[in-house]
Amino acid sequence: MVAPASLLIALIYVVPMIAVVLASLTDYTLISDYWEWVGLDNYKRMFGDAQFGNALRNTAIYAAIFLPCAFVIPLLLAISIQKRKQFRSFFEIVYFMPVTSTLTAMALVWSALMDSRQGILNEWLGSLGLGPVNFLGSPEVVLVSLAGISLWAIIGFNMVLFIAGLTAIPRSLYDAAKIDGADHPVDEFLRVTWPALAPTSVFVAVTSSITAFKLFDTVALLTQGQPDHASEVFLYLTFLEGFEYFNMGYAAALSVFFLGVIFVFALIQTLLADRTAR
Amino acid sequence: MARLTLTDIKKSFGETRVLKGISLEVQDGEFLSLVGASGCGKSTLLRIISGLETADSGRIEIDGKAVDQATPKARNVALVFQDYALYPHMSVAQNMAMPLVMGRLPMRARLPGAKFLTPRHAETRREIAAKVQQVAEQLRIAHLLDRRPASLSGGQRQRVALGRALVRDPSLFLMDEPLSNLDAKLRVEVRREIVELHRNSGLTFVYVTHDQVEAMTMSDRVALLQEGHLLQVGPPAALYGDPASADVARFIGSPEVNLLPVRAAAGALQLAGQALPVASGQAEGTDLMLGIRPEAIRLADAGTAGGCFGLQVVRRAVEDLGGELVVHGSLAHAPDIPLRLRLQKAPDGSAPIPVPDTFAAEVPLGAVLLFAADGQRVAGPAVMARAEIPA
Amino acid sequence: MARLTLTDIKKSFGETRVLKGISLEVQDGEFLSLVGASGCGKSTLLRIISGLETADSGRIEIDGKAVDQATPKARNVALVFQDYALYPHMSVAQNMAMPLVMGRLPMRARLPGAKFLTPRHAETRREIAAKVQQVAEQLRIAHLLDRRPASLSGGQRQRVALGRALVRDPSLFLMDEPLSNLDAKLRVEVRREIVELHRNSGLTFVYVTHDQVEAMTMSDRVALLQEGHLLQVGPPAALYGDPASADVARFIGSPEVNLLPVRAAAGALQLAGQALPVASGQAEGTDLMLGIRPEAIRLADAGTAGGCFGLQVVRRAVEDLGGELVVHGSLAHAPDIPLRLRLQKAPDGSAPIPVPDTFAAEVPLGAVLLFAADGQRVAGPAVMARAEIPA
Amino acid sequence: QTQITCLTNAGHLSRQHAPLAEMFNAMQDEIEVIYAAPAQNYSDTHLKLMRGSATDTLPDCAFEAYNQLPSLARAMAARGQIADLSTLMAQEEAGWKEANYTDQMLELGQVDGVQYGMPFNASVIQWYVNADLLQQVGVAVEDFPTDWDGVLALAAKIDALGDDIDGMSYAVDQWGDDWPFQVLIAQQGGQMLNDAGDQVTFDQDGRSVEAMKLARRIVTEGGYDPHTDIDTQLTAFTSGKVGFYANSPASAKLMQERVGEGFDLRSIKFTVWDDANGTLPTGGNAGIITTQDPEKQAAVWEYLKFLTGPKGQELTAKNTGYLPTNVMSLEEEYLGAYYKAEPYFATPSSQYDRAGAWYGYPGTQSEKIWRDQRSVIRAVMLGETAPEAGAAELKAIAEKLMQR
Amino acid sequence: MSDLSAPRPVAVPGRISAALSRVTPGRILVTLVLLLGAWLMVFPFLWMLSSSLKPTSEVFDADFSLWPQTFAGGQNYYDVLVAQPYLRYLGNSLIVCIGILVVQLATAVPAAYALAKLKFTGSTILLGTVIACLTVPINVTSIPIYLGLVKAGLLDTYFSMMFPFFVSVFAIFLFRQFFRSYPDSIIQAARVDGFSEIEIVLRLILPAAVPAAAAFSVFSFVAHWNDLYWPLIVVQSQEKMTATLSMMQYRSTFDINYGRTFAAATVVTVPMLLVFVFARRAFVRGITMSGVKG
Ligand SMILES: Nc1ncnc2c1ncn2[C@@H]1O[C@H](COP(=O)(O)OP(=O)(O)OP(=O)(O)O)[C@@H](O)[C@H]1O
Ligand SMILES: Nc1ncnc2c1ncn2[C@@H]1O[C@H](COP(=O)(O)OP(=O)(O)OP(=O)(O)O)[C@@H](O)[C@H]1O
Ligand SMILES: [Mg+2]
Ligand SMILES: [Mg+2]
Repeated sequence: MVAPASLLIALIYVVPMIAVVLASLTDYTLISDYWEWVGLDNYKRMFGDAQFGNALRNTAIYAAIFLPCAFVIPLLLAISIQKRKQFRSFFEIVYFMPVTSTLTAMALVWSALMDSRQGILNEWLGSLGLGPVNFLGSPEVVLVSLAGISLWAIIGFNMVLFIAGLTAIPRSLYDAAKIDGADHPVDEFLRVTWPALAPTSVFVAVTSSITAFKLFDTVALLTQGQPDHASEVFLYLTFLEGFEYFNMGYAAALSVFFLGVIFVFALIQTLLADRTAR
Repeated sequence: MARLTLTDIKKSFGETRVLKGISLEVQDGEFLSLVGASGCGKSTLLRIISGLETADSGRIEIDGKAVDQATPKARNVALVFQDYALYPHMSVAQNMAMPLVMGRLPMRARLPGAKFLTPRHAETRREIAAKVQQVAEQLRIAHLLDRRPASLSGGQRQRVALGRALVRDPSLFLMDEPLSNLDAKLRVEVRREIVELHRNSGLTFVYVTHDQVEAMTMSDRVALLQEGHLLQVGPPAALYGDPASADVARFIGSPEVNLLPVRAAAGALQLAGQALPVASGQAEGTDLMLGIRPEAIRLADAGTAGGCFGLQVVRRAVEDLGGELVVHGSLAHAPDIPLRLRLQKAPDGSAPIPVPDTFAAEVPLGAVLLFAADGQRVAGPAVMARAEIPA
Repeated sequence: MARLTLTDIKKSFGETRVLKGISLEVQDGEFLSLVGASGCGKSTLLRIISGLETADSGRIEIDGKAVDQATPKARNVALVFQDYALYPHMSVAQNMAMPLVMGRLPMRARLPGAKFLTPRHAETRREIAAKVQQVAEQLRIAHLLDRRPASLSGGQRQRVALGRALVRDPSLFLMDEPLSNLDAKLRVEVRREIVELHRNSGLTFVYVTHDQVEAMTMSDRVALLQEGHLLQVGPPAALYGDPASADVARFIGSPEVNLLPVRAAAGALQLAGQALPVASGQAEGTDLMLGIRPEAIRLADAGTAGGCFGLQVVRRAVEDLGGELVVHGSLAHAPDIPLRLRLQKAPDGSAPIPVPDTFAAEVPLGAVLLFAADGQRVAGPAVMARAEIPA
Repeated sequence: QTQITCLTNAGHLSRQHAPLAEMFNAMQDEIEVIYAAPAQNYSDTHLKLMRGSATDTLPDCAFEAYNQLPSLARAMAARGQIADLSTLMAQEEAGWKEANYTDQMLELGQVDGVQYGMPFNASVIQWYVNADLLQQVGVAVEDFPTDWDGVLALAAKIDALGDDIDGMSYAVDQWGDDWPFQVLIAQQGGQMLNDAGDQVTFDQDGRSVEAMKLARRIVTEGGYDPHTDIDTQLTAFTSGKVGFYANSPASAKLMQERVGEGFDLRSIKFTVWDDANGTLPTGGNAGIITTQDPEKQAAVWEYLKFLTGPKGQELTAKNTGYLPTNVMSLEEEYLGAYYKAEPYFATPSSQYDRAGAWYGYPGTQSEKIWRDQRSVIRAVMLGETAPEAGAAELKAIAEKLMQR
Repeated sequence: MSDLSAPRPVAVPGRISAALSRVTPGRILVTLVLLLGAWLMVFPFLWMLSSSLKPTSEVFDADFSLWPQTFAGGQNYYDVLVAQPYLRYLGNSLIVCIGILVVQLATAVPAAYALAKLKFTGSTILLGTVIACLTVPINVTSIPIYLGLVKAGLLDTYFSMMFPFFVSVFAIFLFRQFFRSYPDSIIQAARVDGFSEIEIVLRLILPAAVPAAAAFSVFSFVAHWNDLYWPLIVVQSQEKMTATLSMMQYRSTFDINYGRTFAAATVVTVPMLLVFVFARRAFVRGITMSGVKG
């Protein structure tokens, strides 16, 4: 039953990853057919590279902004929408819409909306007496802005997953909770919803953190790492090294290191959550 | 302490009209059993009383206060669910402690991790744990307290569900077949626990059961539900001995009452050609039903005794229940009219089974019930002859 | 058609040793009831037989072929689950049809939408539908065929679970408390359906129940499971009348058997100072238990009859079961020794209740059972006096 | 009929390519030009070609940016995948080359002295001017200052017009490549590298220090705000909030469209410090032949000749605003009349002589050098780093990474 | 008339007061917040739609208006829909997305079931691998996969456009999580009823996971519909261009036709919205888990 999937995983992930790991031990460039083994040089070089530290920090900051929101907002949305009789489908459609959007086009839209001078977002903030916010031009704000765009695009999906998880909770548990006196929303949530939602939560948490660490498209389309490396996240750095500077070996080493870190992170998350959910 | 008053409760699920107007008053401290055929709406009624379901129309009052709009919590009822509804992610102890935790600890102390932050409530927590332990011991599940429901047997789960109700101090106990998955021995024990709880607490109980013995022995009154109506509400003995209709007679008592088709004649009843010396008081020619409990029929070894009438019976099958026998037979002169007899074995265990396939039986005149063709009870001599049963 | 042989089946869940070596042979076409206290491992045993669980050790053979490694499908057993396990998204009809669909239609025809693509199987489909309809009518759920399980009452769900097994044509029927949620009347009817199915099909049944009446009336043999061992396997009457141990006697029969602590004396037994004229054949001074079934005790209105011994009883409580009474009392001269009596009411419904609080009762000598202090049955006069019961 | 597939740096349905290919296909029927699926931008094209080169899955012809041409051409030449165009040129009739191309222009397509590319698009930076704002401070477009001091003073005046008005925009610190930085060196008459191309020379005669000082003055005097992202600056200009704005003439058409009726949009020659020796780096791309099949090579050559011929360049210039690479196209019958009628589009032709080289560093790390240098320039513009220190850092970065 | 309205006088006030009692300040606040969020969600779409109807000069006007002053929608949409073989691109996108989705579901569902409900040797390793692969972005493996496809001579084929996505570890992980809470008891009943394991998945578990499966399907469909990264690598010829890739045709570094780009983006997005709106019913069609006790 797992054979087809395992075979494809091997072909699509494992073999290429092995190739990447091997490449990380070379100085391959794609430009020249000549290459040689360099051992762990690429890895050593990493720790002397200021951009490496910068990208790590940016990624961590971005994840710290993105992750909680990507989890909590959809959860709250799912809970408040799921119970609703009126407008339920309206809200579901509207919040899911961004998932269907084409990022290539949306990047143009967002760059227009986030225009720090003529942009509509600032116009709105202005009418509230706030702002203006320098969305994409300020090193302090740019990661928040990027997180906002990613959230916009992912909230609907996580929300639908949570709704699916909520639907699967047996009604009888809520009945029992009501009889037991747990009819305060907080109690209901903590005692029934949250534990019963555990598998979904694990999924959302794990995939959202991986998504956070894998941020690439918005940066490539919108800021290219600007201003001044402030939005240069890890995967973008890898892309620059590999496909702009053609330091394939070094890029491979960066990837291997980084994937290792995320993997450990994700695995711990999953196993811990699995254990507590049992 | 609560008096429960239901007035004209109606409930439909889509097309299915389940409850068609139930009015019922349960006195403070009373133990009322609710019985009825499978699917007749017993669970639905309990759910309406507890506030989990809203009736389509009608009023529910607890202690004279209308609670139709009140939440289950406000009604403060304990409910044992027929399908248990245990929290799968909690241990047995946590499952049982839930109502107490919710009732006794303030919100702050209920938050996760609050255990360590609110030492003031340690005392309450200890009390809760002690109470859970005590009830678990009563129900013989103390050794399971750390388990999750998934690893319990059917009967164990049912006891956890019951325990979750018993730890509480509600105004009203609602129990939906709480003993159905227990073995006979355990059932007797737990039954006794419940009766004792009822006696000691003085609380009001509404108890759904399909076990005749439970209904008869535990309750102050029994309410029989059928096709959305309450057929009869009264003390167990009255339902058994003085049923208001053939339906009631048929439902209460096992094996089922014998209902023989008879026709009123002058001072007698015609049973498939045989004249029985029972005065029905009905117009001649009226079709009636003669109800005879299986245990009211005895073997007539030496001719029919006085005050009795005789029947010739063909034996078809015999069930041995250990202490007694159930004989399935039919009338000798009308083989399509079945007859059930319950015969006590001799104390030494020897069976009083008549050796011939056809044998004579007799029925005391005072033991018969008379019903009209539509099932309504007909006041007849049978009623007159009944004695009150001391309890 | 299948003979089932279990050899030394053992099963533990973690620390809990549930089955400690079960060996059992069920004959082809036999109806075996499995009884035992809640949580004793009945369901586990059924699950092992069906192949859903693997035993830690031991062999299972069906018709002499070892099936330990076979899948449930290969074993071709029908299993009624104690917790129903209905398919929540399928209608009742689909739930019931599933085993047939799986068994009779080839893979191609089972694919969604295949209905219209494989007209060749229309005939089979019709047969399946007819079979489902027929079983549903037997179980009185024909009007529910289009419903989903969520909208069924507890008893209705149980009948669907039962129906799903009954539509099949398996080699072995395994039923786990299939009637526990049904009302008495329906239960009698469905019981009869099952017995008839057993008789007509000639198949082998293993039937878990905690209902004494079911176990006694339906089965060819009863197996009593306790603490991981089979205590006794035999015909129902034998378990009742000829129990191998005090545990068996205690478990079978309701109300429970009276077990009085006695000591062997010369040609008699000492019961709390009173000498009973029962020859135990045991060494003098041996502690024994005297088992008396509640229905073996009768009121001694006019002095103790011959072949009986008398007891003075204090009445404590009376339960009215309609046709009979259960009197809870204790020995007059030893108030800490309880005594249960089951008294048949007079056929006219009047209760034979002794008016004084203390009354005389008698027990036929032939009706007593004798057990050693460790619970083992002691061959004594009581056994000698037993008569075989014709069925 | 020969079919050739071309890969462009821009969408083939853009104004740059679509009309030309259509015309070429229509005017003869030996050759059919089709375009490959598009790449995203210059660097994506470069990447695609590199990948294609490594795996031998190249198209028949391609268009590659001047600054990236060296690394691509060297890699492909080593694998024998790129054609030397001089042999094909030699087969043309005598005088053809001279009639069409200046040496200066042809040099843009040469790497290590070999003619690998035919310059197709060329652009030198120019000012886009909001004549309305200029008028508000009393300056006519014709009087636009020709020296940096004047330019900065003018910017300061415009900047003072209002809070939401900026004087100028010259986003040297945000550009994706070092084209505008090279402008700052070249307009002083400097060279980025020595003639051998293996030594940094942009710091000679203090040019890089001057460049950094100028960059800082653009902020302090010109009112330019490095905190504003580049898209915001463009929009600010096209909505009339910026006095003048530096960009490629390739955007001329787009600018016009974006401004619409908003204000009086003009274009002006870029300010050059050293009027005599100052040059401006030429952006744009060259067509290269990436097939080895002689028949296809010939077909591509035909197409390239057409593209870089007078008609092709006339269309290109008119459609986009690019500087024509073909001298003949400046003649009256092609663009001459048009330029007189449309001064807004004529600015490139007035800078024809300034078109200088756009250097790429030796080795493979040009982009990386730029990304690091950009941070330094930003720090200088923000005043965080002194121009002198900044200039030194620029050199250090370049020298460090050039080696590899 | 009076017959019809007879029962109402009783029912209506009850319902109204019941409805009114549900309107609390908290609920109003929640609704307002939801509406505000909804506005933020749709606004970029409105902006895009509105821009697709505008000439370039209007797109970036500071005073944004939903309806264009000069209507250029006709030209923009004509260029996208008629002036190029848009249907062909649409078809390519459909082929690729459906192909990917079908294979993904076919491989992920059984694997997820096995991971969630079966004990088999290597299950922990497989789960670990799945999670590990989850962390691998296509950017990292693109070169080796590309080289493999070149070796196999499959560049510029539908297969090459789909291949890297044939197995979705995301889907495996998602379905595993959803399958885990399915009651074991029902699965066992199915085994006794003679279901094969694959039928258990198809007939029992998948219906229960329909909301999640539908969400994933839309997600996968949308992701590959909108994917630009991989098509840019493997698509060589115009015949194989996807709808999203076709948006790149009229863009260059210094020149971009905004109206047309947004019109194209709108046209590319609309099918996705339709897919979603139709799949939405499945999102919410959960089933009540009421087949088992306890
Ligand atoms: N998965 C499990 N993990 C641990 N213990 C289990 C598990 N399943 C069952 N048990 C234990 O095994 C024992 C036997 O369970 P089983 O379900 O067979 O009992 P049973 O005889 O069917 O009881 P009942 O009549 O209450 O249904 C019980 O004590 C139960 O707690
Ligand atoms: N959600 C529902 N939708 C439709 N019909 C329902 C629903 N819930 C219950 N019913 C029907 O209502 C009737 C009463 O159900 P209820 O559960 O109250 O029966 P019950 O008396 O408790 O039966 P049992 O003794 O079998 O548990 C049944 O016929 C059942 O099929
Ligand atoms: Mg019920
Ligand atoms: Mg069990």
